Amino acid sequence: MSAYMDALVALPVILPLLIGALSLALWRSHAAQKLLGVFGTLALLAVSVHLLFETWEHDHLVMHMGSWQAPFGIVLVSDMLSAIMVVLTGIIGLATAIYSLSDIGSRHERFGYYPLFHLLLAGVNGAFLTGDIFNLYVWFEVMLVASFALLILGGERAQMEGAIKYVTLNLVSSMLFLTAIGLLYGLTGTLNMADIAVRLGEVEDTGLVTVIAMLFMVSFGIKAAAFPFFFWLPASYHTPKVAVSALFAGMLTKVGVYALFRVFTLIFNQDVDYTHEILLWIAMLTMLTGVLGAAAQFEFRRILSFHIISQIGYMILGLALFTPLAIVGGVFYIMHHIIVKANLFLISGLTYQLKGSHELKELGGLYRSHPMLGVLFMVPALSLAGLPPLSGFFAKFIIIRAGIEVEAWLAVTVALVVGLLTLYSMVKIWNEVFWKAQPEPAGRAAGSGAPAGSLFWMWPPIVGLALMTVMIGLYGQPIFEMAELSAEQLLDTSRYIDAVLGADYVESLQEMRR
Amino acid sequence: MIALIWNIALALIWMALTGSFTGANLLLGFVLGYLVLALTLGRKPDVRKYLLKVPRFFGFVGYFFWELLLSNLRVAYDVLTPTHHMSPGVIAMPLDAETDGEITIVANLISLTPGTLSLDVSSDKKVLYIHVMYLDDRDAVIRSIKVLEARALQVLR
Amino acid sequence: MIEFSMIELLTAVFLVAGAGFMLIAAMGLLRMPDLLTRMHATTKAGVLGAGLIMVGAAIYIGQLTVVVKAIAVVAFLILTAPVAAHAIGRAGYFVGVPLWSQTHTDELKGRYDQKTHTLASSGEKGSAQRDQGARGNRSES
Amino acid sequence: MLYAILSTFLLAALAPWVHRLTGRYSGWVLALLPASLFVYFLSFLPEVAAGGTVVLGPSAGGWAPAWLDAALGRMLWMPGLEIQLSFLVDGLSLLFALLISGIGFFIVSYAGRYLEKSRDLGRFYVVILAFMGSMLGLVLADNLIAMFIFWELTSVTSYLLIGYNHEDAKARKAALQGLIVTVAGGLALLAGIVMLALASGSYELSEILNSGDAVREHALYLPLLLLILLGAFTKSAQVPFHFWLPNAMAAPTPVSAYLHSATMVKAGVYLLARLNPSLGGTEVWFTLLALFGAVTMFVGVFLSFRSTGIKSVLAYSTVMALGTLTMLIGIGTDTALLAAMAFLLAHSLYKGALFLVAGILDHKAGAKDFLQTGGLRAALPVTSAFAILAALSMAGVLPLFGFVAKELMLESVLGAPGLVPLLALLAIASAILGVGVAAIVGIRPWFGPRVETPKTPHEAPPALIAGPAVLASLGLVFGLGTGLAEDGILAAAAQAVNGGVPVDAYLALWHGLNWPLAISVLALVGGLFLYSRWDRVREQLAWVDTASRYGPERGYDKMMDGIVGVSDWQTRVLQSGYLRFYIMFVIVSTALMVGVTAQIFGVSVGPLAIADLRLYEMAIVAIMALSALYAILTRSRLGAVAALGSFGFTVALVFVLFSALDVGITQILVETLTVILLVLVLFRLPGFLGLSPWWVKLRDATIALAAGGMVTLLILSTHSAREFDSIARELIEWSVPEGYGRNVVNVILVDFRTLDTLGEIFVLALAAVGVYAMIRFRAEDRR
Amino acid sequence: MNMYSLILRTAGNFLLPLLLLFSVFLLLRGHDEPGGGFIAGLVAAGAIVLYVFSMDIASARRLLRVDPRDLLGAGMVIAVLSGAPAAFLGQPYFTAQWWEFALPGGGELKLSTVLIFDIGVYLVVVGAVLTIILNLAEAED
Amino acid sequence: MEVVMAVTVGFLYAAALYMMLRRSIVKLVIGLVLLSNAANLLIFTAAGMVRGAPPLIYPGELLPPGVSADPLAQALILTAIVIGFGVLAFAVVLIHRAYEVVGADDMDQMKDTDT
Amino acid sequence: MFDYAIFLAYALLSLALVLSFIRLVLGPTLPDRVVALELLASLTVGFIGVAVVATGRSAYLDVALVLALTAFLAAIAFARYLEKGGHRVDD
Ligand code: NA
Ligand code: NA
Repeated sequence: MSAYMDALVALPVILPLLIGALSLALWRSHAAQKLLGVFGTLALLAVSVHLLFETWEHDHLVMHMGSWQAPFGIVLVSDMLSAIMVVLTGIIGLATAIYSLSDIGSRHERFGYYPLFHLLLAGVNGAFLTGDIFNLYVWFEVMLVASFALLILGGERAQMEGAIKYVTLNLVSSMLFLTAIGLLYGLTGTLNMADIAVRLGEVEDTGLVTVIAMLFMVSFGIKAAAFPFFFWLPASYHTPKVAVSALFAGMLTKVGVYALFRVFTLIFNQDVDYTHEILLWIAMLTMLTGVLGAAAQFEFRRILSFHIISQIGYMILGLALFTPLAIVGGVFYIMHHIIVKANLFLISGLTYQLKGSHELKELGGLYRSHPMLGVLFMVPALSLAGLPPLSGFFAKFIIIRAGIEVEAWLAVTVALVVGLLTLYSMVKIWNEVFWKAQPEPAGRAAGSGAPAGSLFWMWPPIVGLALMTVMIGLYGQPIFEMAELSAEQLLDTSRYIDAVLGADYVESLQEMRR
Repeated sequence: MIALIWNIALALIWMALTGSFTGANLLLGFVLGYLVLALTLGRKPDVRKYLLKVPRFFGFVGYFFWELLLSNLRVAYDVLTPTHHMSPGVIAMPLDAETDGEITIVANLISLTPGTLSLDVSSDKKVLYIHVMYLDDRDAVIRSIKVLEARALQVLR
Repeated sequence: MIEFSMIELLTAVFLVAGAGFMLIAAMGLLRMPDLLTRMHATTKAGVLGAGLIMVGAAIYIGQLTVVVKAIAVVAFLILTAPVAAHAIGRAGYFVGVPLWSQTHTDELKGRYDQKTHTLASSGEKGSAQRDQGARGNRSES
Repeated sequence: MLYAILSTFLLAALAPWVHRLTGRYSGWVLALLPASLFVYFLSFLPEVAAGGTVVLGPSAGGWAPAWLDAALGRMLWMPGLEIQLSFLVDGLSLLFALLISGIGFFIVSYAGRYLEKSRDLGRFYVVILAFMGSMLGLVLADNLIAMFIFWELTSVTSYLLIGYNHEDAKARKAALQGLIVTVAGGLALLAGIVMLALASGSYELSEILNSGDAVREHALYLPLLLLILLGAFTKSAQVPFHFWLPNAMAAPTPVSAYLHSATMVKAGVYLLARLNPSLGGTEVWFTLLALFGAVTMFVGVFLSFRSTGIKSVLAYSTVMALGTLTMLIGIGTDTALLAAMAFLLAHSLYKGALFLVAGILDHKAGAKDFLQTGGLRAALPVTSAFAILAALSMAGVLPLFGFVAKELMLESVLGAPGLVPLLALLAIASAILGVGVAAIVGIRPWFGPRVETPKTPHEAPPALIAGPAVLASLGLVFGLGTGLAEDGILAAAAQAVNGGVPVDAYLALWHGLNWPLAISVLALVGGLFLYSRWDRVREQLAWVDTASRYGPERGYDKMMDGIVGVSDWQTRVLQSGYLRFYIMFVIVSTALMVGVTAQIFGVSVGPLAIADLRLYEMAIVAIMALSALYAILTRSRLGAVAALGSFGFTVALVFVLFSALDVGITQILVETLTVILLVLVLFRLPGFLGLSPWWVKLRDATIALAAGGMVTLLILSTHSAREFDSIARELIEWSVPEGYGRNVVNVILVDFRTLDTLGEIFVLALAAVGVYAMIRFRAEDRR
Repeated sequence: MNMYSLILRTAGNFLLPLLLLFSVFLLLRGHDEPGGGFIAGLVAAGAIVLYVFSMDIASARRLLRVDPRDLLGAGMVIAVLSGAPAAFLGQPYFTAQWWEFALPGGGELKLSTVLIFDIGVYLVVVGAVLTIILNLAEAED
Repeated sequence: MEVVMAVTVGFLYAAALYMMLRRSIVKLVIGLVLLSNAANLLIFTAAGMVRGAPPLIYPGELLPPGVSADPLAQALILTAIVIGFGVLAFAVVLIHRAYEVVGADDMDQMKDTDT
Repeated sequence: MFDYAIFLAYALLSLALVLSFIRLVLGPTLPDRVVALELLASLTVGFIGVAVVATGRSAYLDVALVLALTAFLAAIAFARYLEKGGHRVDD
């Protein structure tokens, strides 16, 4: 691979790391941090998009960090799924960076908002790109600790309470992950995921492998906020700054989903009937408990938070059904959901700034006063509910179609019912926040005290993300093709393995057996 | 102090001259440097003081470890026998040491030697409070501690 | 017995002696009646024991770098152990850890002022009684 | 065709600006689009009337530049999923398209006047035009998924229309109800059509309609049929899903007129008719459609007759019409299909007219209830004339088109392939009540003693009257010239419903003296009789109110409450707020998943090597474990910290004794720092509390030990199952020659696996920033 | 805020340079013997922590001259950039670059991006631990 | 040795998890410390334990003498220890702050945020 | 035979370890526990010294070096805690 390609694969990780480091080094200058925030994420997006196109063209791009041949060093691997995820990070990163210009006050800036922000992106991208299981753990931790810190910026009681649960449960997840890595390393003597896949392919007694797979499932299930491990999410996601919520809602749980997709296609494909049946149940229960959790909520961001969970269920369902089309659906769903959910959170922040509350009871009258915002809300809200012709419909449609094709009736039923209940929640928000007249007395009289002009930078990201949602709805074919190629790559693991290890190594591995 | 630096410099020069940068060679260089200093500048008062200090230092180290051993044997006896023979107490000992460094070193040495443990120094740096395990004869104890202090100060001053 | 070389014999003596002193330190720690007497045991025997073992190691390996390292370990222990002992002993004394009932002299008693953190050099100046200060601390919880 | 559909959406997007530019004429200006679309659709008429079918691919534009056609064809929508914008123009779709655009013209122009003073008019145009586009897309689409997309779009746009008066809680509730019911059905429909595509092998209607036999014989036929019917029945308000429709009267009148005459609610009927060639002709199809249709017909007209609200009466009579249509399609004979098409047309015309009249009554007289009206003929001469004309058609009075349709309907019922007595009974009863309802509409407001209306009545302006006038008149025109409608479109439509085979039936004003005519006469007499005792009948039917409290609407409400209730309960149970329950959930789930899997796959531990045990190591390990034990058992906080210190030293010792020097050093340093940290923090933290009773502790200990045992099992079985050399071998070999370092661990950290180390220092840095922020925020808040 | 102990203060002043020197020693030889950026950084941080305990926080901050957060930022930037030379030479990121300089007297000095990276690690560890401990200690007062 | 360690590590997991199931936040912290150590020891054990053979190469040599312990596992553990420390530092301060804000060492008083 | 000496040293140290731990558990006061912890650190140094002899590898001394120089920090921290008034009955 050319040096240029090498750099391209590494940049989505290195760039935010460097910008984060610089932001910290320049912590006295808020202006510099803001500039770095916007232009850094812009550059990140540009690099990511470029990487996506190159990956599209070349199938797999592998970068051997430090020039150490795989599996001995750490590799970064860009396949379609990784590249897609990285681009999404860029999109959400840029959107929230711009949004932050209006949302994040100087207090947060002083206490490290921007460094944390960039390093979170770096962690997320590192997790997406790494081809090494332990390195994945490291990026998970980078991402998590960054999110811990972002979560408590503000120091309010709710934040502290939420953060304790978030931190503790995520640490449990990390420890499970570490445990699983330790066992896997003990079993295979390697850390490179492709190498692990090859070696596990040689193992005759797959039972132990499947048991270890359970640990991964739980660990990533916690990160992904799947049933019955999602508790940390509703406990915390409604507490930080909205820009932070949006970033979390968009990217964080998706890293868990990504990891599930990665290991349960590449590594743990020994007893698919068993593992993916469990995933299927997890998916269904996740969808149901998430959506039901939302039904009783009357706080904007809490509703959205519970819906993250139910939507995660759809993505896992795509993986669990394990047909090419289902995986396409899962990947499509991820793409759609990240954009939509982040946007909904951004909108909740804007309504908060306008009306000074997140409580549906205290909100109202926005359709009268800000009809444009109404339209902007409708797009992601209906998309989330899966109504055509928005992105969510196609995502749901693919999964449902895949489910029907394999006659997974129960799963299809759940998917459909959950779609309806999602609509119910979204319409509830619409009814209360937009249609209902502003109740008396108004929330906190005139917003949160921010002058109206300062809200300017909140609009472009919301508009941009809404346009993307519509665009995917109207012109989803490229997205579909990307998802299709990812599914192809995920299911044909030999492509990944050969790209990372080279065919020679795979053959020579026979000699390494004890 | 200048003399010590000179000695070290001489050791380093020795290493450079011989071209061998090992610990052993450094030690050799130091010993040779000491001898050279003794032969050449031995009559200058500050150098002389330094030259005297080195053997005193090693003498003190020997004395100190001997005391350490003794103190341990006594404690061991007390520990290993079923009954306690101690008669502990806290005493205030007037200090001859003056600077912070001297006081600290003396106090720490006292802690490491027979049956005594420095607790604290008075704020005016005049008195050291010591916990003594075998305080049968306060004056005898203080006298023996004073010996230690004096030997230490000899090396230090 | 015969296969003992001189080096090995010396090493063995130092190791066993060192370990023995450390055991004595531990026994002292367990058996001595109060904090300060326990500290007598650990501070001295601990340093001596570890020191002897280091000497044994230095003799056994016999290289200069190892000797230097072993000396450094002992030196570091000698530097740090009494400081730690002082800090703990002083703190323990001032917060009112009880002394052994047979402690017959206490010339420090009553000379520490909890408020100004000054320690008098003679008996007249101390304002707060040690026991009062201790009780003041305890009553916080 | 593509551009025709797109143009409505485009205009919808531009409508607020057009409205602002054209002011009070905006209705007329915007109505030009439906008018031109109507004309455009008419251009298909010759070919379609001749029995032709036009299928247009996604890129078949015509007048636009080819690149635009191609681009739009690619974009809309997703060839990879066989979703595309292809269109099917035949009698059925064209009939609907003409009705939608034709009535749409009147609705838009009417609304421009009717809502003149509303400041939301601009937004209203947006939605109504988008709705029109969706309806057109729905009836014209050839691609199933495209059709579904438009189907759902009508649900959403109608939601916005119903909730037009959104500050009124009732309107919001009705809108939500309509949306939930129709979308619920829509989701069933989605599953149904995917299965249909699976059964037929295609997503294109033009192909599916030709593979009816394959579908009917497919194993999935029954489930897919039920799902599709669920979609159609909810949309077309069949019993028991009829309740949402009258509530939807919360919408402004032009919306009601549009939704109930030709569009929204008829979408279900369209779907049934559309799929008849593919799904129809089976026993179950007939039974379900005929039964549900007939019952709906009767329930609708019954409820209509006992209502007094103007729009309510009309709405329930719409339910009747929808039932009738469903029943006819279910009967499926040639006559029935033709009857269905004729009735569809007739109903659209008179119902559109009547709703618009209702709007005039509201707008010009302030009347919302028939009881508020009476003797208005003089005040509203023109309106009343056309209202009466439309009511006559509704009653099925000669020579109006309603009569033609009703005759054919009755004939179909009598010729049904089964259930004739039941269907006939319901049909006759409905016919009688139907006349009664028509009488309420056609007589009550206009004749009799003058009743004071809330507002002084005024005759309506042309913009409001044009619609009723044209629509009601067309009822007369088509009645007199049945051939006009039949040859023009109805025969072609029926043929399309019949799977492309021309129907063996015809329309006529006069079929001779036969049973249907007799029934019609009976109905007229009976209906007028009932009307004459309307008030008393209503009184006697008061029990219906009580009964309907236990009807399907209550079911809907209960279900929604139930969902919220379950949600509440679930949140209390799962998301309880107790962190330790969360942790317990995770531990127990993990232990179960691991344990059960290990059991199923028979994971076992190989031979254990216990020969190399050494006493001092045992002692160290024992102290390690005991330190941990003491840390958890002690009531002393700092005792626990000290125990952690001793734990840390013994762990370090294990590392060192087993050759991990760097790790040992790091462990010692980190342990020391951890102790320092804890000591610093514990300064302000409270003591341990004995908060749990013994049985909780026992339970937790059991769980913890089970999980720990699982870990032990895993380590042991992994240890005995190891089959490969570690890649560490190469790392050691390369350390000096390639990595220029003799401490292999360090070479790994800073060279082989730099990225790990990089991430790790960033973790440390992030933690530091986080701690800094937490403490500083606190410090600032205190100030 | 110190412990008002002369002994501890004096010992702390003496041990500080010793610990710092030791940490540099651990850093520089870490590639060949136990040590390296982390361990060295932790020892250096320990040195400052000792200084905090024996003197006070303000003195520790004065001693540091820079805010620990600057160390953090600088260390991160150095660590990330240490991989950059490789990228400019057309090699994958973090490919180690070694430069050897002959020293007068036959010795040679090995400089490398690996060492630079380790220095970055060192700075980050020092900066992070100190940021945490100093702020926590300040908050406690 | 691995057998003994396996049992011990299992016990440590149990101890850690037991602590994390308590109501006291201070105990939660202790549980976290134990858990992170237990996971490190698990890696150490799973990778295989070798006495007296540190992966250090004598000057002038190319390989360590004889069979050496697994340096990779050690590097992983080292990384995990440092990460664990960072995370723990954060968690400890978080709990400290939460205690200040909530005013009780009882996790049961921190449940209002969820619903 | 030499091995027995090493074994004996290990055994004595192990016993010392156990005894120190008992004091750590018994307390009764925090300073008592801290003193026990200090001795544990010294014992660790002793173990390492014996390990140097047992394995013949001097690199172990590096661990002892670090330990000797830094382990006392914990004791200082405890002492500071006590002096600053954090001490309570339940310590
Ligand atoms: Na999320
Ligand atoms: Na590392």
